Amino acid sequence: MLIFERSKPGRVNAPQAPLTEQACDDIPQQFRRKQRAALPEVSEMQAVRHYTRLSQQNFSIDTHFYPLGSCTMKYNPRGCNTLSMLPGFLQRHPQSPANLSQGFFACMYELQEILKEVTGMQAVSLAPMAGAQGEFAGVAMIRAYHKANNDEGRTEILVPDAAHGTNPATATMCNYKVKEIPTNAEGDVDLETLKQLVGPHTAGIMLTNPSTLGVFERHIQEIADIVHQAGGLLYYDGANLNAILGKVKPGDMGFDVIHMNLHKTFSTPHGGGGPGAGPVGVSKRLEPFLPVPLVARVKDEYHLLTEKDRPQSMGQLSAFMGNAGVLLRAYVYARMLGREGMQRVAEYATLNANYMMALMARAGFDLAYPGRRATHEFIVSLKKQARELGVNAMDFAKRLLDYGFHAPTTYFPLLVPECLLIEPTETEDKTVLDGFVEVMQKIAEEAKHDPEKLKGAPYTMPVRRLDDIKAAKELDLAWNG
Amino acid sequence: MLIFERSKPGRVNAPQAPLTEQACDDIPQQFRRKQRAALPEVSEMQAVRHYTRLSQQNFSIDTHFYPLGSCTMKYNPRGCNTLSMLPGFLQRHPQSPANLSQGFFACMYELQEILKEVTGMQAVSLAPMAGAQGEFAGVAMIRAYHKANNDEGRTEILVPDAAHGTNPATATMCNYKVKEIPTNAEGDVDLETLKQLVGPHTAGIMLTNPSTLGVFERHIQEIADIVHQAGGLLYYDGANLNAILGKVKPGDMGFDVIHMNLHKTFSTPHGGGGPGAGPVGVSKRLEPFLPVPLVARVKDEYHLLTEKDRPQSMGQLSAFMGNAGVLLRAYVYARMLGREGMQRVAEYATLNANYMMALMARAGFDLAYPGRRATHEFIVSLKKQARELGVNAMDFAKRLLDYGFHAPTTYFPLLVPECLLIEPTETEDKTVLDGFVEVMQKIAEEAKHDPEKLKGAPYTMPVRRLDDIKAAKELDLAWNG
Amino acid sequence: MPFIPHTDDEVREMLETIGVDSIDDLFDEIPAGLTAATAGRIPQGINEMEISRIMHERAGQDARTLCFAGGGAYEHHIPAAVWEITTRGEFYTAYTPYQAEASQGTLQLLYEYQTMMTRLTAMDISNASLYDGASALAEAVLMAVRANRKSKSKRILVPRTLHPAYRKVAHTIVHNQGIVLQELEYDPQGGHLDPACLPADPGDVTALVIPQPNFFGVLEEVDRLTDWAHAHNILVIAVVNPIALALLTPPGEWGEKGADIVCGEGQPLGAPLSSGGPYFGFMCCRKEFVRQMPGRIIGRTTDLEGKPGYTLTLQAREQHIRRSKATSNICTNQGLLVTAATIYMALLGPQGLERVAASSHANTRRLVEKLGAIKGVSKVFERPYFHEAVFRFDLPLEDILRALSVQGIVGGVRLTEDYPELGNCLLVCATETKTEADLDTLAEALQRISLRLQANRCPVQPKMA
Amino acid sequence: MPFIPHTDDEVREMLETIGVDSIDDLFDEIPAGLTAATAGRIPQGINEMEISRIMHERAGQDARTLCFAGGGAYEHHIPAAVWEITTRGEFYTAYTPYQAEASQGTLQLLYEYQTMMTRLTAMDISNASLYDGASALAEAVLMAVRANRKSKSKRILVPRTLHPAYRKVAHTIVHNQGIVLQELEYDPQGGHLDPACLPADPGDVTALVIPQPNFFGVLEEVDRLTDWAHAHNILVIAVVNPIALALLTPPGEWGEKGADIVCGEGQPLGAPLSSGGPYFGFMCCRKEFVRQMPGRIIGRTTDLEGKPGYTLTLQAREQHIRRSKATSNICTNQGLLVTAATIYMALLGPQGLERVAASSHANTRRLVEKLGAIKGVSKVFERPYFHEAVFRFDLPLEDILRALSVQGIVGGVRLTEDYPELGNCLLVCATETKTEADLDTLAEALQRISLRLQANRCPVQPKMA
Ligand SMILES: Cc1ncc(COP(=O)(O)O)c(C=O)c1O
Ligand SMILES: Cc1ncc(COP(=O)(O)O)c(C=O)c1O
Repeated sequence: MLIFERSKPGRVNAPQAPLTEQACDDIPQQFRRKQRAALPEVSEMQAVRHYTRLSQQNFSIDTHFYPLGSCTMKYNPRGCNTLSMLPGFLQRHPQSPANLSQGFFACMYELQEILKEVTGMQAVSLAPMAGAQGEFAGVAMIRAYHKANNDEGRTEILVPDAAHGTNPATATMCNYKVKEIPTNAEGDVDLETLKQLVGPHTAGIMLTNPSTLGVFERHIQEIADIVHQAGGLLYYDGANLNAILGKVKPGDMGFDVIHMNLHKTFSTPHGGGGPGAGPVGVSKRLEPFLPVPLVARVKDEYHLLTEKDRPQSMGQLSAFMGNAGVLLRAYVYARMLGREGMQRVAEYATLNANYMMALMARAGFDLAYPGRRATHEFIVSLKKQARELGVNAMDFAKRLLDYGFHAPTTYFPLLVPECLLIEPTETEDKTVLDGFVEVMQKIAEEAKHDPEKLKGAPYTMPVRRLDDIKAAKELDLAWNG
Repeated sequence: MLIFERSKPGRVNAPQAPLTEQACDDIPQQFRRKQRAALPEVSEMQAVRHYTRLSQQNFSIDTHFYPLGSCTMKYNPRGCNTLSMLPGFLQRHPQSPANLSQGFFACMYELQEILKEVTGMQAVSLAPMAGAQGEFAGVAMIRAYHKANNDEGRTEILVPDAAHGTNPATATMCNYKVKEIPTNAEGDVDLETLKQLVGPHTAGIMLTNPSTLGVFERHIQEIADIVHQAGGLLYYDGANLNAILGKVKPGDMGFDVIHMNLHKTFSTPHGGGGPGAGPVGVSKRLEPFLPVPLVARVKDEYHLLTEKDRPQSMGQLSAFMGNAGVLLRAYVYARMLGREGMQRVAEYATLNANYMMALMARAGFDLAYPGRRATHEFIVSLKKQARELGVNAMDFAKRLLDYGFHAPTTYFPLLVPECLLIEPTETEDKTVLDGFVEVMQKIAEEAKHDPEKLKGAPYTMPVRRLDDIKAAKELDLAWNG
Repeated sequence: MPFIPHTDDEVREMLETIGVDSIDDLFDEIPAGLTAATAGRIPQGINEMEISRIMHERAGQDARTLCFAGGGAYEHHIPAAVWEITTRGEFYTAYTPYQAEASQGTLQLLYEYQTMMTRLTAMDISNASLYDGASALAEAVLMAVRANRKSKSKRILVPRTLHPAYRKVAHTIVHNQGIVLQELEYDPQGGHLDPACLPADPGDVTALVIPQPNFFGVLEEVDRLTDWAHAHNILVIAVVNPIALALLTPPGEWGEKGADIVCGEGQPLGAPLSSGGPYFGFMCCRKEFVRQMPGRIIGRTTDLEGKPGYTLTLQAREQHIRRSKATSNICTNQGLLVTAATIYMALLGPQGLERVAASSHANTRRLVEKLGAIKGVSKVFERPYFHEAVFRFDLPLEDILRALSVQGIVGGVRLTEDYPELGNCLLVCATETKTEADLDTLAEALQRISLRLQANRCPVQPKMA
Repeated sequence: MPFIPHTDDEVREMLETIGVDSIDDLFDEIPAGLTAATAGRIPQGINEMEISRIMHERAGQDARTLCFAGGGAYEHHIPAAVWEITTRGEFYTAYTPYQAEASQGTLQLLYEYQTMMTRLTAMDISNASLYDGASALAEAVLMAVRANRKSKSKRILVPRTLHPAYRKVAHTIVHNQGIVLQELEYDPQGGHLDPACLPADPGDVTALVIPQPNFFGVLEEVDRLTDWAHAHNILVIAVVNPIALALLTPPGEWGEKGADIVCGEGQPLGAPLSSGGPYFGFMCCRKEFVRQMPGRIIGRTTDLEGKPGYTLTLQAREQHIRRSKATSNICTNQGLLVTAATIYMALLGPQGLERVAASSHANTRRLVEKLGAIKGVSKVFERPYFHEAVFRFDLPLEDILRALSVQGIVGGVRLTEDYPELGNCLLVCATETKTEADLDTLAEALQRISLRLQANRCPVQPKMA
């Protein structure tokens, strides 16, 4: 039932409305709304009950194992939420003067420093509001750099075919042409093709390392050399930073610019879609182009650097300073981990993934890259099952829900047919991983004996399998009841 | 699965433990624990996930209609929680000096004043921690009063047979003998018997008005006269205050002492069993006996009155000053309602109950007191269904759960066979009440055609019907896995 | 209308269905003289925004103190997860789990709580909470009177080292039934109940109350006291701090046979100081006394299909069934606090709890050293203690505490009223929440204040000679 | 180990299963030179208690200000229920609802949100959020370029009355694609874009951006501007404040045909000020442009049994399907803020929202009167406005703001940098959260400060004659 179906005309939730009506007769009639917007008219309890019950229809980290590859669904410490929601932080206006902002600025400054250190970059801006915006900032900086060097013939960005969709989409937004680089059978970038594609048109390359295939790009240093020698820059998509946090620094690999998804590696919550934060880090030569604002410290006082201080900045990305509340959460998390804790993140995320990969292989599932180590995630292909039994990755995914596990990422990356990209994260314990593999085995059995069972799944969710095609064909995007 | 079953030896939730181990070698070995207590060893996420999922197995006001008679399950405004949990309130030590307590004391003082005014009593103490403790305080004050008057031959307390179990139990705790007074066919106290029972042994009478039968005691003034003339005092069980809040004052009815269940009428949450708060109000003559502490105001400063200031006090009921956090919630609620709002509580609670009663009668259910107005609750008897169809009140109750409604109170009061005591409260809207009656009708149909269906209910809860007899016979009160 | 969802149309329809003209008609059975109530002195209703402002201001008034008071209420770090989960609507707004099938969340949690408490105390049985530590002791006394069939005296021995408020509350609640709490003096050096001073033949005594640690923070000779009591058919009621139990011998292992009834204040397990409540009282006992236990108890059983589930059990002890013969009048308890405590214990685990206890104790030890170095301040008792200690001040305590409070410091709990014989004494506690800097803040403030008071007290007097 | 549940035994078993000796072996494919990273400058880990202390202190440093700044971020009362529900684990820790059947909570809520936004704006379609108001405008510009098939110019008219940061952000994001934002001057008396000044023949223009109210709080002639644009095949992008829409004509009803694309900052709907984020950008459009819409969209559909349900739809617009040809690169959006906004709107309802708007405006009007009475302070623009107004100060604004801040008052948003031609100007806003006393506090503080500055400025000069 929709909230609108609970609405009754004339109902007012009095405790939430200012008590007196105000005439506003100074606003001429021509500017005034003729009719009230048909928002729901419900009591406070109706709203609370409605949304509390809706919430219960979700899977989430706080209720389920959620091994969604590339998404790093790890535990979001409750302390990060509570401490970022302290009244002093919530009430601060973005334009508050610096003398009323030192507490907040201190957190932001220290977060910049932590991110610099753990990534091995020269400078960090916290401005981007998600990974994709970080990518935008990064590629726009590459563009600004070439422009500043009067090197504007560089019109292409190289992107491996395994890359996340935001990479090519971002390149386009920055007006670059996208050149795809194929992946070889072992999951590494095809170096020969790379060498052919690279050249004076190359503005840069966008790489995810470990890649979205769940393997570490072994020739990263060679790639860096090839691209750099051609005059291009290297962009690091930090979505998979969890795999190497505190162990390997993108700066050491030769990257010029990186973004980090704090809502992955730094455990800020995904919130059913967002918000996130996508800080960018850069090497020395890109520093002048960083997005503003930045937090600077002079003696023991903090202040913001804006366009005025940073004339070459690629610009401002939000009305104020990005997703501050998310940054606070990441700061709290980073301080709780500390330097040793970060390294452990990478280690145990990797341990969990390799352990699950070993179990899955034993259970008879085909690995996409059986000869390789898993990083923090790995890929299983259900091509065989699809061919032999007529059940596909989606059927497995839906059936998993019935067993109380969120499905892994399906059909991404596109390279591997019928793939499941599985990322357990470091915060899950062995029992859960064992349980998941057992259930996968059970489903594989079901697929053999009763494939229709899988096709009809899920059975225990609030709805049965939804008709996506109808949704796109008979568009119903707003209630008109 | 129990939290203990998720435990693994050696697991530590590091962010919640002080970082360093301390030797404490000054505490001699003879006093020391030999072995750690076998508490669960789980990660923070395991605990969060476990208890989040457990919570989802509950019905609650925030998720379900909960028409539990005598319990006043109304909406618990979220603002009351948020505002009572502000750091300044949570951090205050109960022994903080008065100059660091003025904010908190102000709330308590004003709450005392509000409760005095809305009940028409002379003075109020916030000390009791629940209704039953309020009852204890009240009856102990009656005892102290008679003692102060050297009138110690009064050894009996009169209690109507419809009374809540806490009434006779309380009388016993105060060393009184309990005399039961029968209820007449119309739900009023049997005046003739009362007159016979009352006498020089009578210390007082405990009355609930409206009574637990869902009717207002019409002869209350006569009862008051009878008891007072015999030298007894009148105790008002305020569990049903919601029915008359702001409309009728117990003080005006002639009561000498009352308790209020703030967790009912003042909408503090029930918390799955508590905490509550049971402030007591008294007439002039009982004022010296009030439990301590009390909050007093001198000029614009607040301070606590203790036994020293109140030598005749019946005493102290808790180590400090009762359920302060609950009192804060009630204060916030009372301020939001204001005087008009309180009256409306009684009016709409009564409207809802009478409306449901009318619907239930139309739907063919037998009312316990068909000739009477409902107060804020009313009783349906399923005696007929039990006799004719072999399904009882418990079967109806369990089946209701399957339809998404919490059951009304069953088998209380004990007077009415196969009873359902239904209290909708003022915060539910008509659609919900209509829905409930419809479902009751549906169940009545099921009872006719498929009584086994009811006997087997519920079907959709986390467990099927539980074996209470086994629970009591084969006691398993702690996990020994 | 605040929290009332009715529209005018609905009210009209509902009145029609009932068959009356107005809501007021529904009150027509109430004698006319009674319904004319007004409540003019109650302020008009305000909205959430306005009350928010008031509450923020008032909370702000009392906030940000540095607190060294304990005395039965202790400031421990509470993991954020505890109250974020505890206040979820499903826990926060549920009733007592009378419909077990629709309350498995609360019921299973309570069963887990009972298990944790039995393990912490090394007892067989735990109930699902009482109001607070003090009233729990009162219930324990009543229970002992029921349980000790060999004793007819209703005489309970209570050492003066027990929390004074506990003694008062117990008296308030039990004295009407002719139960006598007989106080036992403490050893002035040790600050404990000296077992050597116990009578060889105590006569008919129902129970002995043993606090551990006692109100002064001092550790009692629990083994010897327990054995002495049992030797004389006296039941032992232990009053313990649950955090301390992470380090100290659990009452179930005191002496030869262990304590019979255990109770205490649950606050240290996840409840904020919150001006003294809501907290919760816990109570555990030996198996043979389970039917004398007051309060709710949850049992594990099975459903129609044999699946395990949880339900209220042994309700025949309770007021709603047994009425005037119930073990107690308690009905509403402190369920939500138990929810917090259960989550707290799960989050801390055995090792975490032990570290909290040890770290609190270590901080207090450091504080003892620092304060001991101040002139005019001396530690009073010499026996082993846990995380709390008594100091005597040469200067007037009231002035010192007032001066501290002006700096936002709550210096401790004053003992003068309840223990006049001790003189100017203060009970001081530093839990794991205190840093070295905090300890120094208190020590330095005391030093400064002492010097100032000293100076004021003996104004430089013109030398006569 | 913080947030890592592994016991030593488990690690051993797992390594055995994998067939390696140590965790380090799992990193053996990484070139050796790379794995030697250290991060020595990152502080050691601390526990929740310790970071709590730090955060409480820092939050305390910036707390308890009285804020009259608006300028795109407004302090409204947020019902307690909003964030208590929004931060429930099931909303807070869920991912983007890719598995629709396991995400009906989020999906239905988003569908309700979309419905609310279409009703508030009187548009056909809403997406499920963008990052913030400024970046939403950038996306709207890109969308207009895609949608306006009749225009080839990529020329967008942007009045200078639009929020300066929005102009900057839009430029940052769109300029690489050769899109030009051409600024239009405002009327210096009215503080608005005067429709009379628009060219009769603007040439090939892709879109006109119309803010309502504009950055100065002034109301634009939205009907005439919209009709002018449409007459020249120019798409209209409305930038609106959602709270203002409770009072003002919704963009879907501007002029003859209504705006084409609507976007804005969602913060006023339930998001705390929170230093500028996370907020959310909303975007609505006419039905015919739905396939040009960036960001996620939720559709209602049915399941295998015909029961209604909700799912992500039109994903072919998005980067994960369309890659380099997507309508935008956006992936993660601001879902949790939309959750809060949806609950906020449900709790307020149409009448509540109207009262918030009206009461904010009434407060600002009162403030305008009070400030207008101060010497050296004058209101700058004369046209109708909504809940925000520009004041010019005779004295140096910087000094005034500094003096206010020392008293914990955030006086407003300085316009000097972005509008140097206006001189010493401040944008001031008083929402419904301000009491009469608050308004007086500001007015009196300004009065006092002015007098003092005045005095300092003209030190009593010794009269020469
Ligand atoms: C590999 C990769 N790159 C980029 C992104 C985009 O990040 P965001 O969703 O924060 O915009 C993601 C996240 O989904 C990702 O997995
Ligand atoms: C009529 C009546 N009296 C007394 C009580 C006891 O109140 P409490 O549960 O707060 O102790 C109740 C509550 O259950 C009740 O309904």
